[in-house]
Amino acid sequence: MRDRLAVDLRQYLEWLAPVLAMVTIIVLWEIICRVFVIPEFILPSPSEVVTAGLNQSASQWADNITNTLTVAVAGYLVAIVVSIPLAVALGLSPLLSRTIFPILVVIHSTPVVAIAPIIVVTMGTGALPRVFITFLISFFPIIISTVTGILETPEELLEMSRSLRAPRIREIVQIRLPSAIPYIFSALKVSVTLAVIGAVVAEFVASETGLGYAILFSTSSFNVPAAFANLAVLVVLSLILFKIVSIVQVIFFSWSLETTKKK
Amino acid sequence: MRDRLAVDLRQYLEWLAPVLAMVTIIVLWEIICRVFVIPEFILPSPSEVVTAGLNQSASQWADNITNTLTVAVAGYLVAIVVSIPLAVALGLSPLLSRTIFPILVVIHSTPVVAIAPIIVVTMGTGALPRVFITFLISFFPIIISTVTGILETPEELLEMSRSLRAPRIREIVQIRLPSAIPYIFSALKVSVTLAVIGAVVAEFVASETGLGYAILFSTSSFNVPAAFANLAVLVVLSLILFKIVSIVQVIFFSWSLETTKKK
Amino acid sequence: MNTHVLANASPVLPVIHPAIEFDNVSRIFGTRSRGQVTALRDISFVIDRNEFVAFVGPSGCGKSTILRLFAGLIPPSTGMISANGAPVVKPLDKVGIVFQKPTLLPWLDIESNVVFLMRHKYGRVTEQDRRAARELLALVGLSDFARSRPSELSGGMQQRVAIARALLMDPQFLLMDEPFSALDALSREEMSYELQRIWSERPKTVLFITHSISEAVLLADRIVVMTPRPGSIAAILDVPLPRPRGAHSQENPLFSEISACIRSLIFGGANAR
Amino acid sequence: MNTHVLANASPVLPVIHPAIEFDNVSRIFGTRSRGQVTALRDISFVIDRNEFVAFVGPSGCGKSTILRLFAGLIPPSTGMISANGAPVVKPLDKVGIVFQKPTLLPWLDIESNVVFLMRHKYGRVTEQDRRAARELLALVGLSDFARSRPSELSGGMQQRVAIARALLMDPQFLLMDEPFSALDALSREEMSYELQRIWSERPKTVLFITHSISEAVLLADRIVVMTPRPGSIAAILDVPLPRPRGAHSQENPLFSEISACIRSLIFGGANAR
Amino acid sequence: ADTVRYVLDWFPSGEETYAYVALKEGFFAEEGLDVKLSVARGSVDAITRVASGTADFTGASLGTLMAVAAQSNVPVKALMSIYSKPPDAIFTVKGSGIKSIKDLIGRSLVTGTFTSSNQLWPILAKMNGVDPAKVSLVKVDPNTIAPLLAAGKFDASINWISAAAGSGAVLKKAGKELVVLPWSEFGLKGYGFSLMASDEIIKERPDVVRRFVRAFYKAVLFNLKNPDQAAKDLGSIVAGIDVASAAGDVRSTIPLIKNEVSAEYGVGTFDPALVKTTWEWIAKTRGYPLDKLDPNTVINRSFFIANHG
Ligand SMILES: Nc1ncnc2c1ncn2[C@@H]1O[C@H](COP(=O)(O)OP(=O)(O)OP(=O)(O)O)[C@@H](O)[C@H]1O
Ligand SMILES: Nc1ncnc2c1ncn2[C@@H]1O[C@H](COP(=O)(O)OP(=O)(O)OP(=O)(O)O)[C@@H](O)[C@H]1O
Ligand SMILES: [Mg+2]
Ligand SMILES: [Mg+2]
Repeated sequence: MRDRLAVDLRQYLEWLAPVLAMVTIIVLWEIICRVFVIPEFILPSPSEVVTAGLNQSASQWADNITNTLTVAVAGYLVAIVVSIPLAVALGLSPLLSRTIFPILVVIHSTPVVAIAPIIVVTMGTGALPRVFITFLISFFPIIISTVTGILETPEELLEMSRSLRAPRIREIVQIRLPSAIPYIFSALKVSVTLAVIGAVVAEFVASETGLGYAILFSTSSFNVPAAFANLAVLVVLSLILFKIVSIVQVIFFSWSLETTKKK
Repeated sequence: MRDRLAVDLRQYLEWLAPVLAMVTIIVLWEIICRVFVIPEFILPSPSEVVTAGLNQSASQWADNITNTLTVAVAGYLVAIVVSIPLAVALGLSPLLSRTIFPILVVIHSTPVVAIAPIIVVTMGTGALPRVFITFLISFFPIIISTVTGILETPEELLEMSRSLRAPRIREIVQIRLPSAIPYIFSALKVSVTLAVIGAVVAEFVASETGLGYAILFSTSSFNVPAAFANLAVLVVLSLILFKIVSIVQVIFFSWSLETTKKK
Repeated sequence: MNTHVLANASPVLPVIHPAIEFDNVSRIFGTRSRGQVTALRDISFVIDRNEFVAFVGPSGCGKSTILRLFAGLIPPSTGMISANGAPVVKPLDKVGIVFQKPTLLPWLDIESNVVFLMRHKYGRVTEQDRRAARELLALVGLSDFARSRPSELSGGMQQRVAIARALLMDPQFLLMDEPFSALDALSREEMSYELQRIWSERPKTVLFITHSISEAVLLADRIVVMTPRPGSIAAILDVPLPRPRGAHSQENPLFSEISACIRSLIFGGANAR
Repeated sequence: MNTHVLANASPVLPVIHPAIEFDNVSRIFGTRSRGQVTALRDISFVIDRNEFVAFVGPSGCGKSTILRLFAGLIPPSTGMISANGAPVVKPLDKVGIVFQKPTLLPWLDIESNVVFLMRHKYGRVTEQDRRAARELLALVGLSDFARSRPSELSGGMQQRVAIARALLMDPQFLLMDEPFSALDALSREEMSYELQRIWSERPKTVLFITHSISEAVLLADRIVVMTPRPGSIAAILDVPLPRPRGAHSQENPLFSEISACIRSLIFGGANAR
Repeated sequence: ADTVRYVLDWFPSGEETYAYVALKEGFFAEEGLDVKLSVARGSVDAITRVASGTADFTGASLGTLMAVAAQSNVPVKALMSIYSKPPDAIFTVKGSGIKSIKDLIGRSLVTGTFTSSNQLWPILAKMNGVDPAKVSLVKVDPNTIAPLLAAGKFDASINWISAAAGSGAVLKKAGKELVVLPWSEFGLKGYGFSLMASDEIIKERPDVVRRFVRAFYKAVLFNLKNPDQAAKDLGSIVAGIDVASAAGDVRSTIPLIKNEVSAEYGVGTFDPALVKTTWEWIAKTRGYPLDKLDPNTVINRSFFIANHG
């Protein structure tokens, strides 16, 4: 019975702790802003941010959120769809890997701002360039991790596959990818927040809506509380997407978390 | 003998292929620029980029490279030094993990541009804020991957450790971290290019030197070839750092690549 | 030292190729600490179609290496390996292997693990395969565990899954690397009888590695006795015990005679023969 | 059914606690497919200080679970486990375990793997430890492999490393889970003798899981015979064979008598006793 | 020497020569000033840095300062006007047929995403009888505007006059000729680029401020007289400056400084009426009530004395 209570309490605490931490931070932030009279154009207090947020019309919020979310999710999905097969190809051919990897590193380390003109001139100013930019920013971790995971497949499982003369594609789909799942999800978690950043950066380069646009626009018009309001929503979006990725892993790939939970 | 030749040829090809690929891309790029008469302010041809690069004085190159490289490497090292112990703590305490992880996601998905004023105001405009920004941009993959790796440690090894009543710290250092090495290096590779991007972004928001500043400065004065020359050097820097990380893994942690190479 | 001579020496009659042939096979491993290590030196033997051959020998003498060589998983350093007369240059078709470790897939349940080889080799699993898989699970005493994950099974249970998995393939070559090592005396005996039954109902060539001398004598047509450093063949013994064999076979004086002979080969050195 | 009664029932004399005591221990595993599975039910036994006790029983009867329970790696669902009279609530100190799988660290060479438990438990390794490790490696016949990586060793060699590793700890409790399962007859016999020698030179309480009946009879003071579903104790047998034991012990009629008894317990059902 | 920090509101270019001229020509040294330069990313960033104490002086748009001041109590004051006309303009290519704001109806216009001109645009358009909805307006990264115009993807762009030389060069490479339509010719009035200082330095070191203003004023006048030398001065300090193009930029700013307004009030002064007009535009574009700010409170006229140069 007492054990039962302890377990309940523990579970309760597990949910409470993060909420408490967030609340503490926000309260501290408010107090610091008030006590040290920090000007709002440097760091607006949470209450100012909330006020600014309420000042923004619901339709504007809906617009901003929809735009950023759509681009982030689209870019993320493109990144997944492109990266995993590419990673498989790279993992299986050392020659291809040696050839393509430098190019991927080059692409990933090119700041978007530097190539914005080419992107805007060739793709226009619609959703396409933004999805593309999001993709560019978020694909890399997925490739690196998937390649690593594919190469770290236990040799004994690969030997089993080879002994069956199974076609390469089945070795990949049925053995290498499943055993790379922990790697892939670790990357998917990194990439999902990168995708959100990507969507924001894309809005910096070419857009008239979206949370990123609103942040920079508000900053440029010195409305820092409004910028923070949009930033706060952006960050919550990121948290939700991150959580969704974690939940997908728990639901569909729970075995990949087994060592974690076994007692 | 013929086998020997084949092996030599293969090794030769492994080095040649990436070089060849790069050269091909550059030549194609030059041809496209010339045939379609693409204006340099959209996409300068490689020859124009080289000319622009030669126009920049050696001391300026040295300055730009040193500045960006120092900040990127410093931020990267800080990211490693902070992230790995933090990841260990998170990996071992589900409660801490639940509490801290949302905060880390929030930090990682906050676009630097939005908080640049706070950073500049609190840290000034020296190297410190740039190192900090680089750290902010590059720490996340290391944490996520290290946590994953630590939690994916084979249960049997952990059971062995527990049976010895070894102190927690030794379980981590002697068992969990070594078995997380493939995860950690996969993240270190992602992070090193993120660190370069971080240094560049930092220069975008607060700096008067470095390759990132040069790119933005050249673009803003419509000197696109010069921007590309700096971009090219930046990208080469990224490649070199990426390669260094790979080499460190090969030299010091070769066992973590064993499944890959066993025949 | 070999008691058998190559079967295809006669050039006139239509040649019937032996199922498995090792001709002067050596295998060297490159290691980081000790340079080139010769795991097997000059191994030659011939196994006929549908023969049941057991390999016994001390730990590290190269038994598993022979299995992997024949399966085409690793190439020989020198010498020639052939299956049905054709040189083995890539993994063999129609092979079922029980590896020394169970190597189950942790993300599949036990039944799916048993049918996995089918799915992996042929790309699909018929309802018939599933039925056969369930029958095999019953045979190895794991019917209740069809939906369990490998991590929920004991060591011996995992090994039995690996056996069921290989049997489901109904292969032409069945290669088993110490398949019963984690089993208790009872399961071991039961499994031995089942294996004999399956083998007699659907004949196949069996390469059976074991460290139990009595198991080798009970099951095999012939026994290859190996010595280590470098791994080589000390002797190849015929086991002319009548089939079907069972507990009663152990009462046959031949049984103890052969056992003693192997024991003396292993314990007393090969020269004692 | 137990042949032993709790030793600490006498309240007057200074109590000498048994080394190991299981009192009505059950262990239930939660599984995803089959709900609650009772792996062990109502297990009670007592092991005296420096006693050598073997556990035999069919695969899946809960032998490894008993080992993990006693080592404090998993808690019992009900019942009480104590070591030297103190309840086991966390992993025991002074324990050396040979797990059913070798569980070597792939990133260390063999010698480092042998001294690893020392380094891991005490934080440092003395030159003396290293010397002892090399002696143990020689004892298990792996001197030449001190600098090899685990992946370069055969299955049986890996298992021998795991044995050397546990012996180096010179533990008060030595828990061995089928330590010789991957070994050939020769190594097995050699290792048995060495284990006996070590045990008589430096007495310790040994909990020895095996599926070889003869091995159990050869080594143990007492043998716990288990039955599965749910795992429970069928009988606990004394083995009053004189020590030191060796090949000659097998000629003692008691040897075959006890073996037969265990065999009948396992093969013929517990009631036959 | 007294050390002070000046922050440029944009990358060094022909429109940001003053501090460099004052350094190179020794105007700062003459006043016993040791000036440290840094570069902000836009007027708001520059004003924020001065307000937060990261810099002491900046040159930035007066309108931005007013907009900022209307939002929050920002401790920055404008000391001296430099542009007496707004720099906003329409850029188009010769042959586009666009000669006035009216001609933009039905045409496509491209602009920087976050330029303050964007908020002026609808009001200016309406003032010129143009329904802003009838002009397609696309916002992009500012660096892409000139290339887009050159590539013919748009008919016109919103830019600042000071970018004319650079944009002209880009268009020339595409075989096109730049046409500039300053908004000041279509009804937009007000002060632009101005010298500003933090309240703190004004309060703590008024003498230093006075000397700084004097030196800066000399530099502005020098710019007007010797645009080529100003560009050279800039190029001698900042690597990577195309001096010829910078000289063009300097020249294109001259009409913003020297014009009918400065003829009437003098270079550097803030006419209260024009200050009020500047605020009225800002208030209109931001939708603020006119009494949200007394525009003259952001100005401190006590340091600039017209004839001391
Ligand atoms: N990958 C490898 N690298 C280096 N040496 C190897 C490798 N695989 C096997 N060996 C060596 O080859 C020899 C034979 O190994 P093998 O696994 O065939 O033995 P085995 O007869 O199966 O032994 P066991 O009964 O213990 O399983 C051993 O000495 C081993 O060290
Ligand atoms: N983690 C687990 N989750 C669920 N069931 C488990 C778990 N571990 C063990 N079991 C079950 O407990 C029973 C006993 O397992 P245990 O490993 O103790 O058997 P064992 O006697 O060691 O068998 P073997 O000789 O095959 O190693 C088995 O039926 C097994 O399925
Ligand atoms: Mg083997
Ligand atoms: Mg077990």
